[in-house]
Amino acid sequence: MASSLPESGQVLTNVVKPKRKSKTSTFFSNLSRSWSGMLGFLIITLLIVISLVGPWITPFDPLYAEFSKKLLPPMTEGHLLGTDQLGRDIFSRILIGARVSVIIGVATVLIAGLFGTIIGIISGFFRGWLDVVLMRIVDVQLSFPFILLVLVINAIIGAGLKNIIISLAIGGWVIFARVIRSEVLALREKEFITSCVATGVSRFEILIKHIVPNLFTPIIILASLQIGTYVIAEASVSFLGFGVQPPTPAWGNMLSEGKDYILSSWWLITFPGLAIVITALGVNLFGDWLRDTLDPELKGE
Amino acid sequence: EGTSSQDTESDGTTDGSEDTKDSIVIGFESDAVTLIANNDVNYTTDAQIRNIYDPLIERDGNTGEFVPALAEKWENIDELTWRLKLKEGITFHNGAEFNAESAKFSIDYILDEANQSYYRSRWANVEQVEVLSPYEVEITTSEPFPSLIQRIADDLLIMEPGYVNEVGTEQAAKEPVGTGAYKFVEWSRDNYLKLEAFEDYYKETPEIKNLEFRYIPEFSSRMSAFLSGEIDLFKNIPVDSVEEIKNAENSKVEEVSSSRINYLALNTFHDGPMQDEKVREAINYAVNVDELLESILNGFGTKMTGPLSKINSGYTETEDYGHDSEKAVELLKEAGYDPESLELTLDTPNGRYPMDSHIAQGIASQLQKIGVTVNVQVNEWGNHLEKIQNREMQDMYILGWGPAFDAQSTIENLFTEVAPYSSFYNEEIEEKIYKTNALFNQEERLAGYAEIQRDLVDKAAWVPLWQQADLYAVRENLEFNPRVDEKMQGYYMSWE
Amino acid sequence: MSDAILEIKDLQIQFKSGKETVQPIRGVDFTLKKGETLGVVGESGSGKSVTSLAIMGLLPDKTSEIISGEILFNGKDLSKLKENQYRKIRGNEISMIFQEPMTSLNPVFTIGEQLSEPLRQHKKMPKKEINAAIIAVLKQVGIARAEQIINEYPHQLSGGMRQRVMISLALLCQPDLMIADEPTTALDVTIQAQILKLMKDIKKKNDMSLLLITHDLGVVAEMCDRVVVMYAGEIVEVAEINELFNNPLHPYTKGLINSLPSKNTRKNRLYSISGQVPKPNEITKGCVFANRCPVAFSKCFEETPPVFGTGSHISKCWLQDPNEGEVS
Amino acid sequence: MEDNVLLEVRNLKKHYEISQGIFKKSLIVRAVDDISFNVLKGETFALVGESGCGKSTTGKTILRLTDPTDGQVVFDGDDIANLPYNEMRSLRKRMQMIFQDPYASLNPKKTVQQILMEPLRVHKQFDAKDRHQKILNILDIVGLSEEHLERYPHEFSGGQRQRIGIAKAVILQPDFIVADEPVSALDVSVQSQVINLMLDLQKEFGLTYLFISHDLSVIEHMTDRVAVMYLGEIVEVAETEELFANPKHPYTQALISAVPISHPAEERERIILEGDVPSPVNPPPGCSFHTRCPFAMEVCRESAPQPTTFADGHTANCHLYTKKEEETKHVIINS
Amino acid sequence: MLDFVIKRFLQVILVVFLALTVVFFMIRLSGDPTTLFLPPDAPREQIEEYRELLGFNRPLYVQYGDFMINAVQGDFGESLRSHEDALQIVLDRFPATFQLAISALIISLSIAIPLGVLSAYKRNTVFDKIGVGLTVVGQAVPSFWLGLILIYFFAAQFKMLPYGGGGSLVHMILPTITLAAYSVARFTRFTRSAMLDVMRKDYIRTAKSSGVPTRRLIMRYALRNSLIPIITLVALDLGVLLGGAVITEVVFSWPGIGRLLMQSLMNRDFPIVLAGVFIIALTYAVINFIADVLYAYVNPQIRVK
Ligand SMILES: Nc1ncnc2c1ncn2[C@@H]1O[C@H](COP(=O)(O)OP(=O)(O)OP(=O)(O)O)[C@@H](O)[C@H]1O
Ligand SMILES: Nc1ncnc2c1ncn2[C@@H]1O[C@H](COP(=O)(O)OP(=O)(O)OP(=O)(O)O)[C@@H](O)[C@H]1O
Ligand SMILES: [Mg+2]
Ligand SMILES: [Mg+2]
Repeated sequence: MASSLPESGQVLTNVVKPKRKSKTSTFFSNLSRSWSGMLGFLIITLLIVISLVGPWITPFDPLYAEFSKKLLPPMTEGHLLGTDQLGRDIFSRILIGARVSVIIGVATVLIAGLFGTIIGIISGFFRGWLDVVLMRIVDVQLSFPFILLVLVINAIIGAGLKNIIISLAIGGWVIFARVIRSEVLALREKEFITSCVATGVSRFEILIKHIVPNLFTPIIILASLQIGTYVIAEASVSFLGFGVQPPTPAWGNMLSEGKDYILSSWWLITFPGLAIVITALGVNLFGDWLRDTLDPELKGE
Repeated sequence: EGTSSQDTESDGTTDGSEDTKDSIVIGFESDAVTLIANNDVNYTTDAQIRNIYDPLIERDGNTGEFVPALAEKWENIDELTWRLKLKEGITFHNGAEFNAESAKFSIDYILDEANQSYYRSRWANVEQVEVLSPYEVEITTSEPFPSLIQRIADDLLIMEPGYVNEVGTEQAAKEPVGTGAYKFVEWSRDNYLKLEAFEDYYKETPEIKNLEFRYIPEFSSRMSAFLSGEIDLFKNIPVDSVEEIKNAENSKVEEVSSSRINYLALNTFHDGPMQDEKVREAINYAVNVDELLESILNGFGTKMTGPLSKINSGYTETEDYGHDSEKAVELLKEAGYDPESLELTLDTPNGRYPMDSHIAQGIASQLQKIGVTVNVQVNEWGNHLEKIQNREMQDMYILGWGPAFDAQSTIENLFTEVAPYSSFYNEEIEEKIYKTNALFNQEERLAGYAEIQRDLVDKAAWVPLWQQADLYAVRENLEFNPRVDEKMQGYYMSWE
Repeated sequence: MSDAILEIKDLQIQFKSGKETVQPIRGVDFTLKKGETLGVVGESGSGKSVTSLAIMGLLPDKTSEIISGEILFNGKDLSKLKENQYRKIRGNEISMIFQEPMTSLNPVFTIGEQLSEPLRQHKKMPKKEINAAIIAVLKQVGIARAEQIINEYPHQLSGGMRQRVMISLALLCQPDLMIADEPTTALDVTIQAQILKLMKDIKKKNDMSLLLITHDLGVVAEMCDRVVVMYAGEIVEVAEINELFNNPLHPYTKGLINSLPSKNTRKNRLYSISGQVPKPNEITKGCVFANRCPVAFSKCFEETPPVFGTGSHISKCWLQDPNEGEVS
Repeated sequence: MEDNVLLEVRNLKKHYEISQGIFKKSLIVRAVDDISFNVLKGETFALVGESGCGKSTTGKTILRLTDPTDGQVVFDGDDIANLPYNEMRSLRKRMQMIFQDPYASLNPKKTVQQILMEPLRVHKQFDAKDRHQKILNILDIVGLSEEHLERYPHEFSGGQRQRIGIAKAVILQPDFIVADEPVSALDVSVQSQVINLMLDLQKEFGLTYLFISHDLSVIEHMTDRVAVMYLGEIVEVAETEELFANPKHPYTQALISAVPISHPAEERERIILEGDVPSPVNPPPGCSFHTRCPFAMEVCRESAPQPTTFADGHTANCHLYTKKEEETKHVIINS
Repeated sequence: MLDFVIKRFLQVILVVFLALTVVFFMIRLSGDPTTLFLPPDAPREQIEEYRELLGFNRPLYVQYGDFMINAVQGDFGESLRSHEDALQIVLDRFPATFQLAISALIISLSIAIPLGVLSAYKRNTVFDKIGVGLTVVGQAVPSFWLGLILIYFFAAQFKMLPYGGGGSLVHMILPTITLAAYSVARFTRFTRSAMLDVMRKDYIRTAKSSGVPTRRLIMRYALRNSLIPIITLVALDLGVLLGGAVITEVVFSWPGIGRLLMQSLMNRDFPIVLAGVFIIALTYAVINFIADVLYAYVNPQIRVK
């Protein structure tokens, strides 16, 4: 059969033969080219490691109140970052607090991301009245300031780790729904989707096998950029007394508890504040880098 | 006639000259809700408007005893009837005269449902107010109401009926008129309240001519404002900042033992170990109040051993459980609990009382030492209160009570079945409480309350903690004596 | 050579992206004589646009670099000019028309505002005269409603109209040299015919030289006096237009011409060049076309051919080597 | 001739509605407005016209990639336009499409193997082992090989991608393929490779093509019959050689004359049309071409012309031919 | 244009309506505020009586219906604590919040746009890199923390500026800086990337090829194009600023809506919360509406259609 097509072998002479690198190695070689991406990645890795092994590496029990040692300044009696108003080691509490931030960031992004993505997909793929209704809801929610919304919800449903995650997720899903919907809309119009229809692939399979895999990139980018927002929002809400409640050491409530000491014992709010800044910075740097490498088009959202 | 006021009255007074300062700015954590009297049950509102309105009876700033204010004297005619004799020759800021009508009007204001006064809930037993003569009123209650005088002293402020009727309550709530030491000048919501001395004040023209309350919700901002000289006085310094203020130039700290008490409630409404007297005793032994007081409150507070504080009129000395970990463990074991596997919940508000959530964490650490695991749950105040009232609390919680000047209102509201605030209930004790409450003989009453106090300690009804210490940051040269009733009266202040 | 308006000598251009560098222009030489139309043909990626941007000095300044060569315009080496000297030439002595009329006009400025720019920059005319001049040029390119159009925005115009506006923009200062980078590729045939005719007329009237870049041999045949054939960043053949079509020397040129459908019998297989253009980073030693060349021999894979040929027809192919006896 | 017809398009219309918000009436784009033609078994039928005239829409509507507004598309006896969705899916085995943009028409997240496997899987062709063999086979035919199986589309050049697209279209051995500008995104040298491949495949499998293009020289080279579209309508249909030799409609004449010459020595009389194609949102009344037509008459402004048939199925919609006397005059001018 | 306005107006109404509905139900389901207002020793029957008086014992849908009917007439009820008109209380605070948000916006724009343009112009220079670095950090700093730090230094340590509070312009300095910090970072970044985006566009190349000098290219051409997306962002961020004002207002004792809302949430003073939500949603929707109109105005592609 092939014999009737004499050229077929020849065409190959120029085929590009790139060394096929594994995905991880391309990831790292890309990363190593951007110092800011690298920094972000290192911060995130550090954060995750800390949140995993935190309980085993804290020099002191983060919950144990040693009253006689309260408000020690940094670098005294083995307390690297000093102690708080109950004599608890701030360094240990920051280490443990990392876990809360990671849990909140990740859990919120998972819930908000999953829910928002599903809504976005439904809206974008099936269109129709459902789309109109859902997008109106999104519009409505977007017409209310995020932090205020989170605050109101949290005040209403009550404080605590679980509730702050819920309220952040309720506040956050719309962004995902918006972005994913527009991605789906764009994908729907792509020729390769038309090509699938032409092949006879069923709608369900098109959705699952062709649209969803192409959404991973925007989801990951968006998620990485949102985490920073959530971490800061959690801290803000905790600061106002609604979020994660003591004694759970979360950075936001460390700040909230320490804010009365700002004039006398600066270290109480300085270090948890720095922890938040560094985390948000790391996540943002990494997210920016991801966006720039994976999808130069998504800028500005 | 005024002695010193006339000569200072000029245009310059409002600003206050450099040398003879005659104005004062008080930092406050939040605004008054309304400026009308007898409506909002709230310390911040009351503390401020008490400079504008006067009560019939007030408390002595040092002892908390009742002293005459607008009323000259009061007597108990029978169990249901009270008669008050009012002072004469007192005028309101608008020139109107104070008399029995104003007193009746003010009480009726509370009682009139249309006004939606939240005080009415405590005045429900008052049946009617009668003007006997221009300076005499009689109050009739529907059932014996021994704490009426306390209500009159703590709740009731006198308004000018003519003014309120003329401008309406809404306007009166914005521009109040009273007989108080200060006249209203300007109110900017959430910003400041400005008052000026009332020249014709019935006692004496106040020395401080201009009184301003400024609202600063964050402590650190309040502190900055104080350190930078923008405010001269504020209440509730966190104990850890006391030293700093003491050391700051031109500043001092004033302290007073308040009538407000803090305690650790052991919830017998909840199906759990706290229903067992032995466990409650064990907790009493395990909690080291002295340590908490010393290390968390830096000693600011007065330790209590029973249900009432020393300042309470019905106080009797009770035995102190003291701190004894071994005994605590023993008692727990007797009660059938292995301390190591006992897990308790401790609820606390955050920022309502001095170091409250920290105290809770401190108690948790102390119980940890005998092996008991305590999960501290910090609640937003509204939720905390709701949980108590809905009886949804679990094992233990922290709460404060005040003003706790007299035995009846404290004990009745804390240790009966209908009152959830200690969440301790014992049928026999309750019976005693009701019996004692109904007594009119002062001595019998005191004896009754003394017995109840001992019973409550016996049954380990709660873990008494302390009387709160009220701490004030004060300008060095400001004459200011903190009051046991937490009020801040410009009238009693002066610059040295 | 005094009649040359533009002379490019051994131009080599390099791009940096990240740590990698590519060199898409690896030796471009050609001359454009006064008044002539020189065509540059080549497939996508052969470096046509980069060359034209280099002439205009519009290469991205951070990532690109002219690593060698000269661009002589009226004897002056443009590649050494400073930005503000260059500015005086752009739109004035040399002007350029771009491929995409849709994106080459600023969507938030009116046509009039955009067209007044070269006159403002180079002619210091008063406002009124500017307007009159613009309208005159717009009429010249066949826009009847010129007075209205200057107050309209680009999106209100069709593709053909926009390309006319682009042409008038290039004409405003009556440049000596006009560079047109695929001016009709984005247009339909009927519109393409309009625009090509317009350009021919205008060139004649304004006595300009024209550098016409295209990948369409038909357009070249129609418009040009001489042709430069580019392949993978190099010039492989330069010839008079008739000479090129009648007697192409380089196998690539031959291949291009022969693969035109009109050169083949209907319904039969077309002549085709196998393989595809190498990417800049795949080019190694030897002739760039060797791996697709049907007549390549060993030397082609070893050594890069120099320019062969006499006079006006030159090509870069070992087959043209007079010392090489064998011609297949 | 009738039994030879594979596809019959009758009065096909496709109107797009562009919503202008709640308060404005939405715009109707008459992308395809009442067209009819037949495609015979084994032939290559071309659609030619300027950008936006509705060529792609026609192709997509025929394959039911969008639902027609009105009209019928009869494929081998079945009216596709009204077929239930699932039956249409199984019919797709017999009708396939090749797309213009080789970059956009392949899912960037799938390997060549997955891309080619999909049609077989969807239509349950062969068992697992044979499928693999079939894929290798088809790759070989389009000039790729086994080593490419695990690669992603971005690792290929434009020409190679177009080959993959073609492989995907022919792997089910369909009867009919709509090729929407399959070569216009490709370079000249690669374009001829792809055209050759298409010609070879047609011979090999006896394919019928609906070939959409705006490149007249490609159309002249490889198609059997041509329909010329203008503004959503077909203005002329003829056999390819006849059309290029003897165009009837003034638009066709202008179109053909506008093609650049292929040799500098060639001289050609040009008909340069004035202005641009009007918007399909509100096409001009009467003959839609009259706004640009050099021969426009009064009647052209008022009524749409009906098709006039010349010899061998050559038809043109033009008022020039509805009046006999004028016909002769103008044909002479333009031939 | 008119139908655009009408459509947006309907949308505004819908937004506000839904926001109120959602908050209404959430807030009611969160609990009953009666006990908070009463003295702790209030007898039980009394609590019940007040509950009835305040209407909290009625079925939820009746309460909702009542609320909506009144709200439509601009009556959000009386504050549960002060018995004043809730809407009026909120409106009284509005100017303070708006003043803060607007001055923060003006400050951030007047810093961010020049900075972003300069950064884009000097791309990849040290200046640009420092600028980009600072903006990333700026976005990572929680505003309340920044506020506390500012108070620590400027009010407490150096005693240069007041701790906050309403009043003169001096009082606004710290809160404005705090509030503006985040938007400065965001706007700068956005302006920079919008500028870079535009600078890559074909039409900029066209302008360059007509001999337009770089300076003019940036100031006149690229900036105008970049402003279009910036306008949308500014509208969105004014909302963020209004929202962010809550925290800033608390930290700096600023007498605005945010602080009022916070207090009312804590106090469970529902009518004020709802009136506050109403005003914020309305403001936000109106701002977005203005932004849309403005967007349409500067973007000729929309204007003409
Ligand atoms: N800014 C750039 N950075 C890096 N490489 C570039 C840049 N611009 C062009 N190139 C590379 O230079 C080579 C030549 O590009 P050029 O645009 O000149 O081709 P062309 O002949 O104009 O092609 P086309 O017909 O597609 O316009 C291409 O390989 C391209 O990838
Ligand atoms: N999904 C759609 N919605 C609205 N209008 C559309 C849609 N698809 C196409 N159109 C319009 O229908 C008309 C015909 O489009 P079509 O893509 O069929 O043209 P074409 O002849 O294929 O053009 P080209 O040569 O540019 O591909 C155009 O005016 C186009 O704008
Ligand atoms: Mg190009
Ligand atoms: Mg098309």
